[in-house]
Amino acid sequence: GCGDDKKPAQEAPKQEAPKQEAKVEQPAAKAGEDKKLQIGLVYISPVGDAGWSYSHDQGRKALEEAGGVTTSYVESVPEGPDSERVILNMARKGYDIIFTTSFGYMDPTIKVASQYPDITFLHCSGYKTAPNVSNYFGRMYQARYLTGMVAGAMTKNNILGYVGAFPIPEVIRGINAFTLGARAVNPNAQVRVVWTKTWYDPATEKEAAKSLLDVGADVIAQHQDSPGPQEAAQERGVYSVGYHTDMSAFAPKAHLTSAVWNWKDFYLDVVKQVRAGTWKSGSYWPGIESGVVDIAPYGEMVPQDVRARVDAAKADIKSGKLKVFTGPVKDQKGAVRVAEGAVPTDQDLLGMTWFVEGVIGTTE
Amino acid sequence: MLGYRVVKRQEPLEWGSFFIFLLALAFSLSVSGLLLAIQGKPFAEGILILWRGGFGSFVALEDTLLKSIPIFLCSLGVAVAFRMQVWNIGAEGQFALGAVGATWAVMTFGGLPGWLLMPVMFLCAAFAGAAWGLIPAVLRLRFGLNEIISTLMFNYIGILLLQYLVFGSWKDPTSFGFPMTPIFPDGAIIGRLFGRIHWGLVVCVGVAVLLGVFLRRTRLGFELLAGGENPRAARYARMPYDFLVLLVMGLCGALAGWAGCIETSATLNRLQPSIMVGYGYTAIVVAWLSRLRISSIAFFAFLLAGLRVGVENLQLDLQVPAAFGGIIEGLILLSVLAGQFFDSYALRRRGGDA
Amino acid sequence: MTIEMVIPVLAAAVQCGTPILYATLGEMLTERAGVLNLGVEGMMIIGTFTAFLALHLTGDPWIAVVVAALCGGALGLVHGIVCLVFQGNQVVSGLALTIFGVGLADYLGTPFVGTVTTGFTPFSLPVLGDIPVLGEVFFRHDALVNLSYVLPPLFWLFLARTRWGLALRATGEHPAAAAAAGINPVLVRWAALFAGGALVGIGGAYLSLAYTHLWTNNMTAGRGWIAVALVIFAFWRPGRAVLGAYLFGGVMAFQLRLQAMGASVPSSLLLMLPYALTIGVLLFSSARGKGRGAPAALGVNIEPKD
Amino acid sequence: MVRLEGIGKSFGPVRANHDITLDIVPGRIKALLGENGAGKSTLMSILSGRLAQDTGIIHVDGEAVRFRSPKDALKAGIGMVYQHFMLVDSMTVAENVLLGQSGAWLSPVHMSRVVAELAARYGLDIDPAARVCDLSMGERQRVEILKLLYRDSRVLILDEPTAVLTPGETEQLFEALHRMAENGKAIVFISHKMQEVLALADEIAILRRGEVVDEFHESEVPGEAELANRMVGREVILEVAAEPLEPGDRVLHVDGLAGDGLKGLSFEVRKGEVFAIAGVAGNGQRELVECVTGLRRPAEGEVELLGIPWRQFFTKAPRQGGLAYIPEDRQGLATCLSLDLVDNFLLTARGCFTRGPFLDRKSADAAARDILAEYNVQPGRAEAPARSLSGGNLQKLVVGREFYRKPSLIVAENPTQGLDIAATEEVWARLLEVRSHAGVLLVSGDLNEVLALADRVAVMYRGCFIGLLDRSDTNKVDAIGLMMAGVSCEG
Ligand SMILES: Nc1ncnc2c1ncn2[C@@H]1O[C@H](COP(=O)(O)OP(=O)(O)OP(=O)(O)O)[C@@H](O)[C@H]1O
Ligand SMILES: Nc1ncnc2c1ncn2[C@@H]1O[C@H](COP(=O)(O)OP(=O)(O)OP(=O)(O)O)[C@@H](O)[C@H]1O
Ligand SMILES: [Mg+2]
Ligand SMILES: [Mg+2]
Repeated sequence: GCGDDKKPAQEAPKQEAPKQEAKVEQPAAKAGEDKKLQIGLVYISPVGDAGWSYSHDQGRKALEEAGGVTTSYVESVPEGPDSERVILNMARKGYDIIFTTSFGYMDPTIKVASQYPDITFLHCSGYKTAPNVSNYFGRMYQARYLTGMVAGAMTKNNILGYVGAFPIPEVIRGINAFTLGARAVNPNAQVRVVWTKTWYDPATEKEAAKSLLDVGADVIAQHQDSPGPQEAAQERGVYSVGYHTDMSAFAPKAHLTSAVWNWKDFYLDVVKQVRAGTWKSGSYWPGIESGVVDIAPYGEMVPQDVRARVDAAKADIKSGKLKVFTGPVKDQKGAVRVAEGAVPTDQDLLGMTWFVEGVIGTTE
Repeated sequence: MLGYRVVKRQEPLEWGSFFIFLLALAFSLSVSGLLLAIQGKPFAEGILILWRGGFGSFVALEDTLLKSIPIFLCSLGVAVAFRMQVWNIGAEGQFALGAVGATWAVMTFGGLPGWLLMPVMFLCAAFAGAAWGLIPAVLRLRFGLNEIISTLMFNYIGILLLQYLVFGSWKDPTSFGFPMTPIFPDGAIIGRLFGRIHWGLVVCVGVAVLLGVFLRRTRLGFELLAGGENPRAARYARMPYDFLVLLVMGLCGALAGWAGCIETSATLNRLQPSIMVGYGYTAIVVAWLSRLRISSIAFFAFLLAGLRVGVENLQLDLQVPAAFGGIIEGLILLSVLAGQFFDSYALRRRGGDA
Repeated sequence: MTIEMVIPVLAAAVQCGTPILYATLGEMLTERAGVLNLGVEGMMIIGTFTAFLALHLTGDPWIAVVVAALCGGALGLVHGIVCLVFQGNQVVSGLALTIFGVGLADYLGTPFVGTVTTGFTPFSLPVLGDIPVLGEVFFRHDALVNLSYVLPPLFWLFLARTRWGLALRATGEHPAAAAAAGINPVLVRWAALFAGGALVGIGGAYLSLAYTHLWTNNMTAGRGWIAVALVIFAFWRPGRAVLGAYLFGGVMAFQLRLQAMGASVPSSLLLMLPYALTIGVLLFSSARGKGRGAPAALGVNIEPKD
Repeated sequence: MVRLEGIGKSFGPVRANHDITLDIVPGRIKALLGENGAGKSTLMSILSGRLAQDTGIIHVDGEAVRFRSPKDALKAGIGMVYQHFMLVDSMTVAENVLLGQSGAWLSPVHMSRVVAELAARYGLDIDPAARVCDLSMGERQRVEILKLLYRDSRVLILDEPTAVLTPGETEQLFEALHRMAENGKAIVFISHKMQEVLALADEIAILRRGEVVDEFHESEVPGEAELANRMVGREVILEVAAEPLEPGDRVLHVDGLAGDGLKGLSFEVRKGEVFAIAGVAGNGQRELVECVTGLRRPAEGEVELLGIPWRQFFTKAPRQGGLAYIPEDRQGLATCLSLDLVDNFLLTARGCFTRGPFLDRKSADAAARDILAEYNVQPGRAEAPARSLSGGNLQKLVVGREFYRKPSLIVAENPTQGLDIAATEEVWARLLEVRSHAGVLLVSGDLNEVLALADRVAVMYRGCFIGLLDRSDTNKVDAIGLMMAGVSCEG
């Protein structure tokens, strides 16, 4: 179920998504076309984290540049009551579109949205929707799969290191996709995982990468906001795969590619539709075909045949021919978790808490 | 100092000290305002936005009050410990353990009716928090371990323990793998009192009254007071000093634990790592600013809660980084601390009558 | 484990331990003069940020080190204003300084997140670097690590063999006696606060100049507090500080390697190791001698002269 | 060559020095004589740069100087040995002597040699490599003097140097002082012991209430009685009617107490008597008292209070009628300075006002006010913080509080130190009065006090009783003096 561009995802979790009519917003205030839309974003971490919030903030900046809107954000908002207050505060101040960008903001978003039916809410990485609440997320695992292919092709020791932040489904899904990608080109590849329990502690994350290098890894990938692991790879003269943004600047000699977020186009599109009154509530899971997720340009060390192979896979994913988690997928113990030929639902993907075969590490 | 000399006061200032506090507050706000100005943000408007966000409207006041509940509970305990000259900076970890204790109760006895479950939750939270306070206390008494360091390390360990449980065996199977426990049953959720204010407020008032009576009216309360003033005198007067240290650490842990319990139950309705937002550290600031007067603790808890809420407003309207709140908090504490100098010293003109 | 697996851990221990070592020595210097400064974490992160900023602006890592030292020292002087001039409680002032410093660094640093610089890079010291095992562990690091090797002996020489060291120790033990001997103990404390703060600042700078080459929030991640604990563990002596810092560096490096080797211990529990070790280490040192080596006037303010 | 002119200094409401003019001449020993609190230490602290005067000028060699710190004074050749030694305990003798001196690098060998040479030159026997904390009081004093000699001080000020010395050490000190005076140093010697002053001084100045009331030169010095008169401002004959009472039950029994520097102490105290322990401070009195009052666990031997063994006595909650302790350190140990007087009263008397878990503050308040009135504590405001009371008044509060509990055993440690004569008389009278229902263990360095109050006297020296004397002993005055110096006399 990949690659549905901006149409309410049919496979979206059913239990919550009521079939709502597309709601066309036409508040009186917006009658004048030149009225600037006020857009607010709520971030879980400081935008300075160089990662998740940062990538969303890049999207926000693109909105500013495009003009016609005023944007604002609140960073470091803990999930729970604080986020509810912040969202409520934005709503009260008359914001037109509110993006909430962490899983834990889901319930507060739904709650506030029910009090402010005229405001458009978008919640990232959750599954609930409401007449004026959409959820959205990118199929980052597709990009992960491709980077895994690159890594799997480039490794000599067949050991890939993966520095993970927290063992939550989003990260686990990425690791799994990466592993599947790597093993697609190199069946002997194994992925070793180290958890740092940090999102942005460059020192610890670099050290974690080094620890992987010490056990023989020769490509370092990361689900981590700091480029610490990239540096470690470059210092040891091995390869690395970045995340969030093109991390080549941090390790030009090591950087093979990055799995990148690019919220710009999506956000611009949302704003355009809202302004035009055509925005519909639903679940948006754009994939690589939309550009929301992508891989960064290859480093020059990536040989042509690898590039060709990965590009081909990318095209297949785009066209929907290749689906990352198509069965059979076995877990670490060898048990089949996705049957031959089956494709897990988005809900399964959302709740992925097990490692596929080839990953060495725990999910705790 | 430039024609003035410093003279020790015999009697403490009464109203003067409030005046000095206001000066210190003004000073720290001015410096923070200057920092705003450095980044090209309007100075006065910034302060105004801060005020409006924290105290400027009914909803703001409600938010601030909600937020001051856990801060208040934590700082009550910290203040008592400080008064005993026990430098407990472990309220953060004790808060975490309280949340863990309460959640354990819910996960274990979830089927009990609310009127029974609630007391069990509070009991477990108090026990867990108190245990987290008592271990450093025992280490200090038995091995002379510096409690500043040990309580701080216990903060880190406590938070990791919470994470361990929530990422591990307590994770809600239906949470799509996100680190959070299942939603508590209705019986385990502290209800609303009025508006968005929950019954935690009543707990605060009750605890404050009891603690006030305890400190002012009981023999043990008196011993706490005297023991903190002069530990040597406490031993001379044959007060059970070791017991008092254990008592304050246990008390502080239990109160912080209750704060954790109330936060989990009333505002999150489940346990998740994002419950740790540094109330325990703010409590230290509040405790020192208020010097154990319970009414002052209430005041300062409200003030700093308002600051935290107000800074969000500042972020929203002026795009000031969230760290700004820490700057103001630190500056207020530093300048009030410096201002307290004038509580015990006065400046006199040199060569005057003296 | 084979020697090939141990050497990287030891080398990592040295590197992870170096920022802590600087910070520990800085705090030790301050405490030997009788001032308890719990603001290490705050001063350290200010060092991290200002070093990064200076490097970003000038491109010269040594200038960045100096800037970080000056800024760390300046924050030490803030502690001085509160405690030496205004007689504030040293414990609380230090805590406030940490809150303030962390906030300030985050606040000023926000626009610079994601910027990369160069800074120090590892190189092999001539001759020394070629020694088997030892060379790999100790002599193939960056310039700041090499600098940190000469610091503890210098520190010791200063305290034990110079008149200023004597004055500093006397101030920490008995300020009135120092004053009676013609020393200005308040001045000594100012100097110690500045110098100690400078060392702590360099410790912070290490994180953004050598350890990694970038800046984000909260980069010190509790290292400052570990330094405070290590001063106690070290009985206020520089030699043991080295031991303690490397021990911590080793544990930090080791717990990550344990994961990398595939040990199936929950990572939360492994991450507790450094903190549990802090307590263990302090327990160990208190068993060896209660409060041994603590300057007698530590934490006690010098009252203003009438 | 050094002249103090019109020196004045106040501490808050207390006028410690007022318009004092004084000359200090090389080669002469000048004694400053005065009661406790007369302002002697204050005056000399001003001269040595530790305190700043409010008014007046100091002239050195005819030039007006202003000392901002001890450093300036030391530069001008003026050095002081303080009443409470200013030595760094954890450092060696040599380090202490060379503290604050020039020369960047200090090698221990070199330092030791320099100090050893200096010590030999002035006949002050000391090991330069020893740590100060291991030294006796007499040795520490030598270190202090060496510090000044090393700095070539021309004016040496000694603040009550004999208070902590044995008679033998005192004699050694006096010899050294004479030698220094002969070498052309000016010496200022502070004391309130008449005999010493008469034995040593070339000139005497008498301070009373912060003013110089008399100055005498060698030739014109009057007798001891006259000096005392001038010092106090009225006739002083401390006479207390200490009629012996019939000794009653045994309230304290110490048997073979040892460890912590104590060597096999055995004695008992009965109701109705004052048992005094005399001796120079630092001979184990502190340890003994701490053992008896439960602040320290006896290492060896047995202590029995009111017929109950030590361990049992101190694990039970303190009761009325038990043990009362009047410590020497009334500000640091016996009171909480920032609490008010009622709270300070409650500190040890709280047991009398406990009702269940609660404290009956109302009656405590009334009782405290009664005590303030009865003992004439000034100012008598119960709400005032203890720090606003003078030492004497604080002591009266402590005494009143301890007696309020009607104890059966009272341990009093230098109870009249720092008290004026009226207060002293009052405390003495109370101690004698309380004998009717209690036994008193009096620890005192003040011979007068011991003679006036004690029924039996033990003299302590280096941790053991060197002699026991009875009230009836006729030549006890001389005997005690000798024994305090460690000379054991059979008899
Ligand atoms: N630092 C101070 N603060 C306030 N009052 C002080 C201080 N130092 C001394 N005083 C007061 O000044 C007066 C003179 O004290 P000083 O120490 O000079 O007396 P003294 O003659 O040396 O007495 P003693 O024989 O007991 O040593 C006393 O009333 C004393 O309490
Ligand atoms: N070290 C000190 N610091 C502050 N205040 C002091 C100090 N010493 C004495 N004082 C104050 O100086 C005043 C006089 O104290 P002091 O004990 O010298 O009185 P005194 O004249 O000896 O009285 P008494 O005859 O009752 O002993 C008191 O108000 C006391 O609080
Ligand atoms: Mg004196
Ligand atoms: Mg007096």
